[in-house]
This record gives sequence, structure tokens and C-alpha cells, in this order.
Amino acid sequence: MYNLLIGGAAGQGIDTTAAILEKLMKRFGYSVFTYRDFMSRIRGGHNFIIMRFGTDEVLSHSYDLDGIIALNEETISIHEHELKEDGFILCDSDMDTDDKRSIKIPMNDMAKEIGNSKVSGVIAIGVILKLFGENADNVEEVLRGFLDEKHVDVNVKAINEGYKTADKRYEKLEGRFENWMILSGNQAVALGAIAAGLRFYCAYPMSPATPIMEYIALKSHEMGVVVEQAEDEIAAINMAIGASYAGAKSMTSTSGGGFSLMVEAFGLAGITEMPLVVVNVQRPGPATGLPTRTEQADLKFMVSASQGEFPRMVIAPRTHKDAFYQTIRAFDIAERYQIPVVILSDQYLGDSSGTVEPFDISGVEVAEPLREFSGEYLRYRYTYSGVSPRLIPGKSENIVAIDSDEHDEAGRIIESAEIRTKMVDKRMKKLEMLKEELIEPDFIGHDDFDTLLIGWGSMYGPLSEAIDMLNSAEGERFAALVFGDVFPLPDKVLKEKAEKAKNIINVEQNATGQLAGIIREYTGIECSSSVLKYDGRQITGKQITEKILGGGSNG
Amino acid sequence: MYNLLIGGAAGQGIDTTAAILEKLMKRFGYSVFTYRDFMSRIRGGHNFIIMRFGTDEVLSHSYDLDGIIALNEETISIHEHELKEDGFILCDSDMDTDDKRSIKIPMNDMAKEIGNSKVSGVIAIGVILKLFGENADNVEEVLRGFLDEKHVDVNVKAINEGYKTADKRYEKLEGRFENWMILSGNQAVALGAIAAGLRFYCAYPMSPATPIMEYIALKSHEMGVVVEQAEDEIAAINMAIGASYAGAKSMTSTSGGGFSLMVEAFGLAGITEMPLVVVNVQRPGPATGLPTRTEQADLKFMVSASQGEFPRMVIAPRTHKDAFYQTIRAFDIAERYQIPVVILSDQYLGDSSGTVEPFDISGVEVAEPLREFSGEYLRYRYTYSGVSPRLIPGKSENIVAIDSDEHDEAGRIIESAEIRTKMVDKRMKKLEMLKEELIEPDFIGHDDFDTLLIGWGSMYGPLSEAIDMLNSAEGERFAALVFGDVFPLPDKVLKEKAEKAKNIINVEQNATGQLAGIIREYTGIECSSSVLKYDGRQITGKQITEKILGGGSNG
Amino acid sequence: MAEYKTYETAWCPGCGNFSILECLRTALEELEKDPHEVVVVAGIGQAAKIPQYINANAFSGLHGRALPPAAAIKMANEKLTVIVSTGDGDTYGEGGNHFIHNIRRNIDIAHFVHDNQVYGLTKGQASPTSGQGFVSGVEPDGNNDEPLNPLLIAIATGAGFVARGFAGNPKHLVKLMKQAIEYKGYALLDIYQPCVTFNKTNTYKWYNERVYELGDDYDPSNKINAMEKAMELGDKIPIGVVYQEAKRTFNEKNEVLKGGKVLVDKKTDPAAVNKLIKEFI
Amino acid sequence: MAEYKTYETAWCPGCGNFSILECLRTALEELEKDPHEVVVVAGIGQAAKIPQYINANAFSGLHGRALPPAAAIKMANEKLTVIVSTGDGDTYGEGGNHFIHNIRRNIDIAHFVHDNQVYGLTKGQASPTSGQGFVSGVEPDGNNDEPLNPLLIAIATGAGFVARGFAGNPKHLVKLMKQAIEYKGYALLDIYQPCVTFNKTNTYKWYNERVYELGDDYDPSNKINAMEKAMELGDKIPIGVVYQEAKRTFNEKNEVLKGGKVLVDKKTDPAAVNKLIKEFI
Ligand SMILES: Cc1ncc(C[n+]2csc(CCOP(=O)(O)OP(=O)(O)O)c2C)c(N)n1
Ligand SMILES: Cc1ncc(C[n+]2csc(CCOP(=O)(O)OP(=O)(O)O)c2C)c(N)n1
Ligand code: SF4
Ligand code: SF4
Ligand SMILES: [Mg+2]
Ligand SMILES: [Mg+2]
Repeated sequence: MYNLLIGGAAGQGIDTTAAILEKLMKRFGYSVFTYRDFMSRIRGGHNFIIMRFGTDEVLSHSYDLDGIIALNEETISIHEHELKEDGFILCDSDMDTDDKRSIKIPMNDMAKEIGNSKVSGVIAIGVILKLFGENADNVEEVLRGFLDEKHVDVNVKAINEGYKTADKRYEKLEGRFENWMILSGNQAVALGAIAAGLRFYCAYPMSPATPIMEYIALKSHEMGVVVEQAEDEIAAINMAIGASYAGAKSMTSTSGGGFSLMVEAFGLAGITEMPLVVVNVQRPGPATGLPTRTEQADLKFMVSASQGEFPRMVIAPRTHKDAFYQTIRAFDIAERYQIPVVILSDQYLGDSSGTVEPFDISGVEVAEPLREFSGEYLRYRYTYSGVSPRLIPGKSENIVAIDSDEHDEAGRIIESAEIRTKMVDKRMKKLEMLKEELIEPDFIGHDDFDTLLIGWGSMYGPLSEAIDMLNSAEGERFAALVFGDVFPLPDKVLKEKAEKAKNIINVEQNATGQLAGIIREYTGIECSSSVLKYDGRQITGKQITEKILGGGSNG
Repeated sequence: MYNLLIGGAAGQGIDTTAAILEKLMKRFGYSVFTYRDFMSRIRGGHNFIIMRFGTDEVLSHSYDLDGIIALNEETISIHEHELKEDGFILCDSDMDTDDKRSIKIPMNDMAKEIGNSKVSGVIAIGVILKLFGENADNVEEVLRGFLDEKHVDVNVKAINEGYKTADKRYEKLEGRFENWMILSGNQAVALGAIAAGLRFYCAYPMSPATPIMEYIALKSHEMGVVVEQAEDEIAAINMAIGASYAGAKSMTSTSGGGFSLMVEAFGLAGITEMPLVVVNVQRPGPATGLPTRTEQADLKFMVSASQGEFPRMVIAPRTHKDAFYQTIRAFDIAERYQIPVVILSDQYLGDSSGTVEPFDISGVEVAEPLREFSGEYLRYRYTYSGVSPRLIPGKSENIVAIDSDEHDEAGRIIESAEIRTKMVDKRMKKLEMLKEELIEPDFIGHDDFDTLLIGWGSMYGPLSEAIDMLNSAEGERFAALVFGDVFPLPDKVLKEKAEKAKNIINVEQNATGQLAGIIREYTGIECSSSVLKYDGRQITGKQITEKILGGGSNG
Repeated sequence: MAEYKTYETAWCPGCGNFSILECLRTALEELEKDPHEVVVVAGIGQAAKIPQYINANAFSGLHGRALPPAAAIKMANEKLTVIVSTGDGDTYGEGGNHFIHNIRRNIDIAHFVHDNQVYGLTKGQASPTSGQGFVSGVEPDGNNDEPLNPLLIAIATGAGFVARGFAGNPKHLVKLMKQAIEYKGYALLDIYQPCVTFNKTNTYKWYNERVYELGDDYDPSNKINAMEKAMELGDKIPIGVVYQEAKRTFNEKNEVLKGGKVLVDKKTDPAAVNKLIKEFI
Repeated sequence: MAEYKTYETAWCPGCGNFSILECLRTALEELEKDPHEVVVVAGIGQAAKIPQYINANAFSGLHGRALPPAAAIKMANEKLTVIVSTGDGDTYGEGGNHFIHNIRRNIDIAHFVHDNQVYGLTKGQASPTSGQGFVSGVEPDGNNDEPLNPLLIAIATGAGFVARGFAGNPKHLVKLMKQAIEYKGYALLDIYQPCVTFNKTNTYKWYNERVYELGDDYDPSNKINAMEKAMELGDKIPIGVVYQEAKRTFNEKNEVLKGGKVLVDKKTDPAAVNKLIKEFI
């Protein structure tokens, strides 16, 4: 496995460089994981991406660097200490560094010569290809596949120029990922929604969720999706609910601050029993917090947001693959149970790219509302399961009435204590069936473990690496449970494994151990200690390992 | 103890009738508790109030009626069955009822004669005074104290006319409450805020919280409080935060739906460390729900509202007395810890009136922000307690900078992982000291109990009555813990009592047992069963007793 | 008349809402709309109870949030006739931002604002259209804010159909409602609605003394004139269509919807999804 | 100039915000305001970073929510000079409702909207003032909504000071800022601010070709004229004070505040509280 960092100021083209390089490396057979660490600014500052690639699936980042591609000097001073002894620093010849590991190439001058001062980073790609023993012949074909026609030539040229300047240094590893996909978590969610039959998408821009909107907007014609930028998040969710009422599969996405504004309407979906998918790509709060960074501190908020009580589901995608399939499942569950479903992602998963086996939609089935009904139609008819037949307006002769006030079976406002109780019971009843189809957490590691680590969502990658590292040494054995369905909490496997565990440690990207709290509440199972990080940067497998072996857990 | 129901359509003056009668009964020495059951409409429908009065403190309502004052026929048909066998129905002579218990008096004709067709209810008051052996001589003095001058004469006349028509029927009981106050829970909160030094109040109208605004507005000149009706709840809370920043003690109040809109700014108060008091007078949700009714289903929502993590406090006033003193305490804690504090009331407490010993403000002290500071001023200076010196802008030469982004000690935006961690720690640190001053739940009942009931907030009244009833029979012994401070959860007394308990039953006005969940999460203590009601009507002591003795608890 | 009738109303006797409800039923019937082709969307308030009382598809949403779902319903299925009936507080107070931005969207819906210049359901507080000096339980000194002029703001924001009606003139109101429903685009019809319980200033008498119908000689196509007309709020207040302009609607402009395609009838093609999947390889 | 200077900025080189920041510092210095008497309030966005870069009391609130705290700060302490500096998205998008209603309140604050006709910080989406056809990552077909005309809406809503400035004309801008700060009441100054990174339509060049200063012969006191002037958005676009009218401010009208009383200096009298307590007996 190799690990490269590309760093520079915002606006220096790090993102394009990474996008091209990750695509190429995957085409060369590697599994690639690209971590993005960006500041909340458009120009300047210090941004970097870390790209790890290997012949086994790579699911998380690491700070042990084989190489640094420094688009400015600051990158060297900030990251030098993370570079392995035999690593390299690829930088422009003009840069002022005496680090012996540096490979200086006049990339800026070359870029000017090529006629576009912004392609320095792309020249570096050429150098990298050479260093890692790749053949640059197919580059053009790959670029043609995903770059705008007019940008292909200059980039191909830049890569070729860079390629010439260096010598092979690393062994090319033979990977099997050439025909896998590479995409970001946000794109995976967006694509999942499209695959589920998304028809209406409405949102207000907010980091780090905006790329979901961008991808859907890009494909909106092709896929027949109305994409609307709302005046605010309140409008976004209320529009999504309106579209859902009218029979369009609809979704909105945002980050915590935008979700805060959606809270009231989230409850509207609850009482009106409207299928709705809301994506929250978490970033550190409270309030504006750290806009472009990561955290997992909205879990309890999602579980209890909005006044009153109603069934809901919260799914935290764990990987890029999960992000796609769980989004599809969210649409299906939202429709079958007529409830709001939250996809609780985060900046780490959302902005990073991962390599995934091409999504298979052959088995995908997503429930649809009814378009016909015979007999007396009552939108909120009491049923055994709590789910009532859902007609959409205008497609039958029936009237579909829904109400944010407590209502009777016909959807008309009531004040009766008896009907109120029955309606609450009817709605809550759905949880019984839902609980039967929850997906148990993934179990990773030794069957014969001593210590059980517990995490959720994007912690999957770091935790699986940590389990490998922990178990590679002699001594104590480790395993982990990583929850994707977080609410309602699936508890069968948890109870089983917790029984066997000598210690249970929750590993979360927040300050209070929110999943541990929910587990305590719903199962009585107590974590003995926690590893918590809340500085806006995702913990790595190695950091988890050190914390656990060093006993340095806080909890 | 006596128990009267006054019923009729919205707009028939039930509220005025109740307001006069409760005041008079208290002046005659009774402790009075007035329960209000109103529909969400301005005219028509069926509204009623139940007024209980006795010589011991009355803290809750009951449906065992001694008398019904029926302003329309519907009242009789709906409530007859709740009337004791020896009870009475006071109604107009024209009403079509053959209930033997009815006392028919031509109140409508008499009202017309007096010259105001709306005073039928007030005539009934006269009848009631006579029935209950009161002397009507002082009525005028009492009315003059709280009615508009121009309304006194006609009301006095109406009472006197009514008085003449009946005979004494019940023994006058000698109570000691003549010089106590009678007021609603909402008024008690409003008065508490004023006593705490409220300077700025901003809200958007919402049942059942509006009376808080009405009382403060009424006294705004006299007390020097700016009262502003905001364009929406988002503005209301952001204005309150702005005023707090500028040094004005500020508050906003709403119900759950309005709180939903305040969620983002609630987090703003969290990260900017701004003292803020938010009152949520709960009503049944989700969404619009039952606007004029009661529920306790927003607890978990309050505890986790807004993205990210920050210290907060949630206080649920238990009685009218509590509503006053706890509101004052909320202001003090908000300022001392620089955190948002939620007063979590509900329609039951908010709209009902209770008799309270005159509030004593002699010991009241509420913290104030600083107006001077020497040395380098940093708004968010790291301190041992986590609380930094809070200056207000314009009152010293120092600059006060606050930021909804993560920030450094000076309040300026940062992206550093280290500062982020330190700032989260600094904020969360406050909880340690706060936990030391939490108020433990009230313990009611037998020290040697078998079964422990657990409740919070407005469940205090019904639970104390239930404990009396339950313990009045032979056999099992009962006790109850009623929480006022609900978050952070005070756990000393709880742990102590739970240890002794054979059974623990949570009694809550919601469908999921929210306090029980919080207790499980934070203490591991498990309730063995629950009594849950969520039809918008507060449970009575008798209903609790029946549920518990009948084993009819759900949970 | 029976077709559109449903539940008993919970309004006060004499309330202007009764007339508006009747006019709405009449307008829909005269336009020969089938109840199942019509969706009535509202927020929360007295006015917002309209969907409860009319036999049509009904979306009773949140206070202040009627416009967003209404707009989305029309995007999802443009065959539906979408009507928003809601109060002045709902529309211009809590919902002010959606008011402005849905004008910009120019979605083809008819918006009937029951403008009683007061918050009715919550018992009489000043609304954004209440006059200065309006006294209520929460404004004992009288409202100090300048009343908002919905018509003027709507014109200034670019609305293509801006009208005022009066509950006390049902014949005229039915006509306006029909015009608003038939107008292609966002149509604002602000309707003076006496609240007999809480608004003791703007009574039937008050309105009757002031409102006059705009005559045929009035030209609603001149924006500057229309703005001047919208500012006529003194002794004489015009009712009728104050401004009208033909504009392309949201659905006409939207690439996915234009040409009358009904969004909810579209299906996602698995082959197309597979194509997207391949793009990531 | 040093007095009001603080941190390094995070803006793109060439951004119009630099000029606006300099103008604000100059205006405050020329008005001889002490930094501790000034509060700069902002929401979130590129424009909204202003409070970070100026040595004055700073309230960096939530996206879209700058006006409510600013209004309340002025109510709490009218001795403070309150300035709101925030973006077009912040003000007219997320914050649209507060924009309208704070005009109605007429609180004495100066509102500087850095109108780059784009969402800068979130990387270039259309804002409410973006032109039709504006293309972005989330509007690949181009924005379809009609741009909002802030000046016209402000006048229609009753604002007493409505002006437009241009970051590329700092001398004029400083003058306008000073006028806005000195105006007694809510003063809207919408400032054309080129966003060199994301707005490739409304560039320095584009603005320079169009904007012209309103001359002394222009009379800003006539509302209808002013509305017409505000609609002048074609080849020629006026900058300067488009409308001005003297109005009573919130604090002047408010019973508790009028006469210049400073709310935060008031104390609650225990005797008065005891009187209230007695009223309930
Ligand atoms: C978020 C929220 N805030 C406040 C309320 C309370 N509320 C219900 S209706 C209403 C105002 C009604 O006024 P208007 O819209 O003018 O309707 P009217 O009753 O006058 O017809 C308010 C404030 C609510 N339901 N939801
Ligand atoms: C509730 C919420 N929604 C969305 C965002 C994301 N956001 C931050 S700035 C911004 C728009 C900025 O545009 P504008 O106000 O015009 O400022 P500019 O950056 O152009 O100066 C958005 C959408 C946020 N911070 N909070
Ligand atoms: S309160 Fe006013 S608006 Fe509401 S029903 Fe009564 S008269 Fe009509
Ligand atoms: S993105 Fe635009 S507005 Fe933001 S700093 Fe750069 S040029 Fe200025
Ligand atoms: Mg109204
Ligand atoms: Mg902008």
C-alpha cells in the first residue's frame, strides 16, 4: 500500500490533481481512498488530500506518508514529519527546502510553457506515474472519459511532460480494481437516490452536503429529476414533503445547521406519514462550527428531533458502497412505512473517494405509492401494521387529505382523546415491523475476542484497520461492531457479542459518546471506556490502535 | 375538598367566570386549582374548566364532580356521568335536561335584565357562593382589585342577583389561603422572569405559550422590559441572543413547533456561550398536533436539540411555585455558566391556576455580566471552570467578539485541531460544576416504600395525589420521585431510592417514556413498567392510582 | 354547491371566512374543476382551515409553510390545480421568505390570502398587515411597525398577477378567484376578510366605506401605475386586479418539466442508471 | 487606518470585499467612532467575514440571521453604532423574512449588503440577485428565477434610506456608508461587489460599464420616482441614495425606550416586583 499527500493553498488545483490521479491509479488496478482536508475558504490557507492506494481494499486514510506533492512550501513544513524516512517530497525547483527527500522539478516553469499555469499539479501526476512504475500510454483515454473535452489535451500534455522528468522508484503492484468504480460518499448517496427513482430534489447549499446536489443537478435532465435550489432549508424540506405528497420520490440534503431548520417539517412528515429521505452530512458544530470538517455529533439530535413522538429511521452509511445501497433502502423504507428516514453521513465519508465494486441494481426494488384504490378511501385508515394505503392526489377519483394537526382516518382535524390515542398508537405501531427488518451491525475481527470496539457510520474504515493492527500483535484479541442502522437500534448481535466481551470501547467522532448513550438506553449495555475525537479530523486506524494500546482512552 | 366544572362553547365567557370564581374562592380561604380544557377554536365547540378547592393545598384536577355549571346543554350530556350522586347541575331554566340533580335558574333572562347577555356565567358564580355558604358582601372589593373599573358594577350585580336565587347546600370550610396568590403557571414563569431582571422579551405567538408574552407585555412599561413580537421564531431567538450579547437579560417562549425553528440558534447560544432562557410550553405533537392541549413529549428533543455538542440545562417546573422560582434560577444559571437554559413547562401547568404562598424575592440574586475588566480581555479565555469573563460591548474600552464558527480565545474564527479540542473541552467543562448544584427530585410518600413512581414537571400534582390515594389503602407502600431538574439528570437521590425499590414505574404524559429512557441512559436504572398517557389531557391522581392498582400499566 | 362541501366549520358566526369559502367553492364549480384534480394547500390559522371544509385534495401543512409544498406539488404534477388558502400572518409573517421567493419562481398556483389584518387563531395579536396603533394582548401600547403592503411588495418582487378582493363582495371575489386560478403563473389575491372577534378596526363597515371596484378603464399592465394604485390605502381602497403581466411559469422554464411533462409519471430507466454507474469506472 | 485593522483576510485576491472593508474602516474613522462603541454584526458567508477583520465589537451569528440580533442589540443599547455587513444570499435568501420585517421595524442600524450576485463561500451557486441564466454547479441549466430587486423591495416595504454602492468606487462608497450610518433608522446600502472567482458575469468591467452616480439633481424623496429609479437595471445602473425619507425609529416609538433610555442600564426594582406579586393575591 502507498500513501501520498498533495498539499497547497485553496485555489491551487489540488482537487483536480487528486481527481485525475485517483482515477488513474484505480485504472492501474489499485483500490484508492482519497481523504480531503480542506479549509473553509476559496483561496489561500492550507488544504491537502491524502491518497492511499493498494491491492487490498483501502477504506480509510493514514498519516504515514510515502510521498508529498507540495504545491507550496507550507505543505512541506506542515507535513514533513509525517513522511517516512524513505519517502519523497515532490515540489517545484524554486521551493526553499533542504529536505534530502525532496525531488525538485521545475513544474511551474513547465506549466507556463504548456500554456496554463494551473497545471503544475497535473505535471506532478506524470512524475508520480513514473515513480510508481506506471505506463502513461493510456492516460489520454482515461481522461477523455471524465474530463471536459476541451481540457483533455492540456492535461495529457502536462502528465506526459512530468512523466519524462523522473525515474521509476516503487514497484508497481498488481491490483484487481481496474473495473471498479471510484466515487465520493456524497456521489454514492446521490447516485443511490437516482437509482431509487428520485424525482424531486430540493436543497439549500451547505458544506459538506452540496456535492450531492451538484451531482443530481448534473444528471437531472438525463434522469428526469427536478432539482430546485430553495430559498432556505425550511422551504427545501417543505417542498420535498409537498412533492412526496404528490407522488414524487423526493429528497433533501444538508448539514446539521440546515437540518436544524428542517426540524419542524421533519415532524410534519412524521404526523402526515409522508415518505421522505433527508441526508445530513455531518460537520462539527455547534452552529457554524468547522464548515468543511468532519464529526459524528448529530446522532442524538437526529433520533429526537422535532416536538412530539413519531417513528423514524436513522441510517449511517459506513462505506461508499453502503452509501449507495442504503440510500436506495432508505427510499424503500420511507415509502413502505410512510416515515421520514435520515441518511446520517459525514464530511469524512461524503468528501472522500473510495473504490467500489460496480453497483448492481438488478435486484433493486423500491416501493411506490398507490395510484388506484377501490372502496372508501381513508388516508389514515387504522390497520394492523399501522401503515395505511397511500394514494397520491389526482391519480384516482379519491380525495387525499393530510393534516399537521392530529386527525382522524380521513385526515381531518380532531380533538378527541380517543382518536388521538389511536392515531399515536397507529403511527408508533410501525416500529414493530420496522424493527424486524433492521440490519445488524457488521462484525469485524476475531471471533474469540477479548475487547469489543463499537462504532458507527464512517468509523467503519478506521475501525477495520484498527482491528487488523490490534490483532496483528500477540496478546489480547479484538473485534468491532460497526452500526449502519443506528435508530431504531438493532440489538441482537450487539447483545450476543457484548455478553462475550471483557471490555467494550466505543470509538466515536464526538465528545460525548452518543452511540454509547443510545446503547445504554436501549440495551443497558455499558461501554467500559471510549475513544472520542472531535477536532474535525477523522481518527485513523493507527490512532485508534495507539489510543487503545496506550490505554489513552477518555471515557 | 369541592370540585366544580364550568362548561360551554368557546366564546360563552367560561374563562371570565372561572377567573372571577377562583379569585373569590381563594379569598374565602380555599386553596384552588383550576384546570382548563379548551379546544383550538374561538367560538363554539366544547370547552370546560374544572375548579377544585379545599383547605389543603390542591395541586391537581379530578373528574369527580360536586357540581356542574352548564352554560350549554352539551356540557350536561358530556359531563353528567362524572357528577357525584349528590352533586348538582346549575343551568339555565330553558335547558332541556331531566337530570334530577339540576338546579335551574333563569340566568339568561336575568343577564338580559342586567343588560349584558354575557354575564350568565357570573350570575352562576353568585349561585355557587350561596350554595357553598359564602358571604357575598366582600365580592365587590375583590372584583375591584383585578377587574377593569368599568366591568365591576355589572359583575357585582350579576353575582348578587345569582346569590339571591339559591340556598346554602355545602358547609363552608375554613381555609388558610386567603392571602396566598392565585395565578397560572404561565404567569408564574413570566413573573419569575421579571423578578430575575428580564429586560428583553421577544416571541412569536403560539399556544399555549402566548399568555407568558401577554403578562410581560402588560407589565412592560412598569418594569422596563422591551417586548417585541417577532416575525417568526427564528427571529425571536436570534433577537434574544443579540440582546443578551448586549447585556440585557433576555428570554423567549414558545411551544414545541416554535422551538423547532429555534434549534439552530439554540446551538448559536451554545457555541457563543450566551446566557439565554427559552421557555417551551409543551403541547401534543408532532407538528401542529393538538394546539391547546398538554403533553410531555419534548424532553429528549430539548436534551439533544441542535447539531454538535454543548452544555445546556433543562428545568421542568413542577408547580406554580416552582415555575416562579425555577425561572429566576434559570436566569442565574444561564448567566453564571453562559449557557442556554430551557424551562420545559406544558399546557397543563401553564394554563391551570394554582394557589401559592406569596413569592418571596428577598433572597433572590441573579448573576450579571461584567461591565469592566482590566488586563487583556479575551471573551473565551480558557479557565479552570470553563467559564470565561463575560463583558458586554460598549460598556468598557474592550472589544467583545463572538463567533458561531469555532473560534479562539479572542472569539476569532479558527481551523486548528488543537484549539477546537480545547474549546469543546472548555465548554463541556462547565457541566462539572453545574452538576454539583443540581436540585435532586422531590421525594413524596412513605420512606418505607415498595413501589417507586417516577415523574417530572407538571406530573407533580397528579403524582402526589396518587401517592396519597395509593397509601391510604392497606398493603403495598408507595413513594414517588418528581424531577424538576431533568437535564443534566441529578442522580444521587434516584440511585438511593431505586436501590430500595421493588418496582419502579415511570408516569409520563407521553408515548415512549422519555424520562425513563434518560434515566436508563445516565444511571442504568430500569423502570419495570410505565403509565403513559398521550391523549392531550393530563392524567389525574385517581387515574394513576387505578392504572397502578389495576395493573393496567403499559410499558 | 354540494360537491365541494364537507365538515362543519369552527369559525365564529359572522366571520369573513364563510364568504371566502363559499366563493372558493363557487369558483371551482364554475371552472368545472373536479375535486380530485384540485389540491388546497394551507398553513395554520383560521384561514388555513379552508382545506378542512372543502371537498378536494387537502394539504394542511405547517404555519407559514403553505407555499413551498404547494409549489412542489405543482412541479410534481402540473395537471393538478393548486390553490393556497391561508392567513396574513401565515403568509407575510412566518412565511414571508417563501412569499418573496415563490413570486420569483413564478409557479402556476393561485394564492388566496385571507387578510384579516390580525392573528385570528392565536387570539388577536397584530399581524404584518395590522395598522399602526393596533392594540392587542401582546401589544398593549399598540403596534408600532409599519403595516406591510402585500400588493406593492408582490409587484416589486415581480409577481405577474396581483389582486385584492373583499369577503363582503362575493360576486366580485368569485370573479377574481377564477381569474387567479386561470392565470398562468403565481397569482396573488389578497382578500380583505373581517375578523369580527379580534379586529375591531377593520370591520365590514370600515371596508365597505372604503373599497371600490377597479373599473374597466383601469389598465393593470403598467407597473408604475400599479404600484401607485397599490399604495392607495386611504379613504378609498381599490379591489380588483391591480397588476397583470404574462410571464413564463416555472414549469415552462424548467428543462425537466417543460412541454407539459408530468413529473410523477416519469420512470427511472435502469439502463440509464447503469450508464451513470459506468461513468465512475 | 490602523485602529480598525485586525486579522489577515481569507478572501481571494482581487475580491471586491477588500475595498468594502477598507471603505468601512474609513467611514468609521471619519465619523470618529471608537471601536468599542461599534458593533459589526454578520451572518455567514464571504461578506460575513467582515467582523473578523475589523477591530470593533463583533457578532458573527448564523447564516441569514444577522438582522435579528443587530436589531436587538440596538434596542438593548442604543448608544452602540450597529452595522450589519453581510452577503446577498445571507440577506435576501436565507434571511429574506428578517429583511422585510426589520424594514417595518425601522430600527436605527446601517445594513451593508455585499451583493456579489452569487453564493461565494459555498462555491458559486446562484443567489437571489443572480441574473436569469446564471450557470452554476447546482444550476447547470442556468438560474430560472427572476432576480430580486433589493432596492425596489426595500422601498415597497417602507424603508426610509435605500441606496446602492459599488466596491469599485470607494470614494463614493465611503460617502454612502457614512450617510447610512448617520441616517436615523434602518438604512439599506446594497453594494455591488465583484466576486472574481465565481461570478464571471458581473465583473468589475461589467459594473464599470454600467454604474453611474446619481447627481445632485436627483431627488430621492419621491417614492414613485425612486421606485422607477430602482428599476433602472439595464445599460445604466444608478449608484447613490435612491430613496430617502425621515421616519420615526423603533427606539423613538417604543414606550420603554423612547427618550434615549438605555435598556441595559435599567435595573429591576424589587418593590415593583412585590407590587406585581400582590396583584395576584
Ligand atoms: C411554528 C408556529 N408558530 C406559531 C404557531 C401558532 N399560530 C397558529 S395560527 C397563527 C397565526 C394565525 O394568523 P393568520 O395566519 O393571520 O391566520 P388567521 O387565524 O388570522 O386566519 C399562529 C401564530 C404555529 N402553529 N406554529
Ligand atoms: C443554515 C445554513 N445554511 C447554509 C449554510 C451554508 N452557507 C454558508 S455561506 C452561504 C451563502 C453565502 O452567500 P452570500 O450570503 O451571498 O455570501 P458571499 O459568500 O457571497 O459573500 C451558505 C449557503 C450555512 N452556513 N447555514
Ligand atoms: S377569530 Fe376572527 S378570523 Fe377567526 S373565526 Fe373568529 S372572526 Fe373569523
Ligand atoms: S469567492 Fe468571490 S466573494 Fe469569496 S473571496 Fe473569492 S472573490 Fe470574494
Ligand atoms: Mg389573519
Ligand atoms: Mg454573495
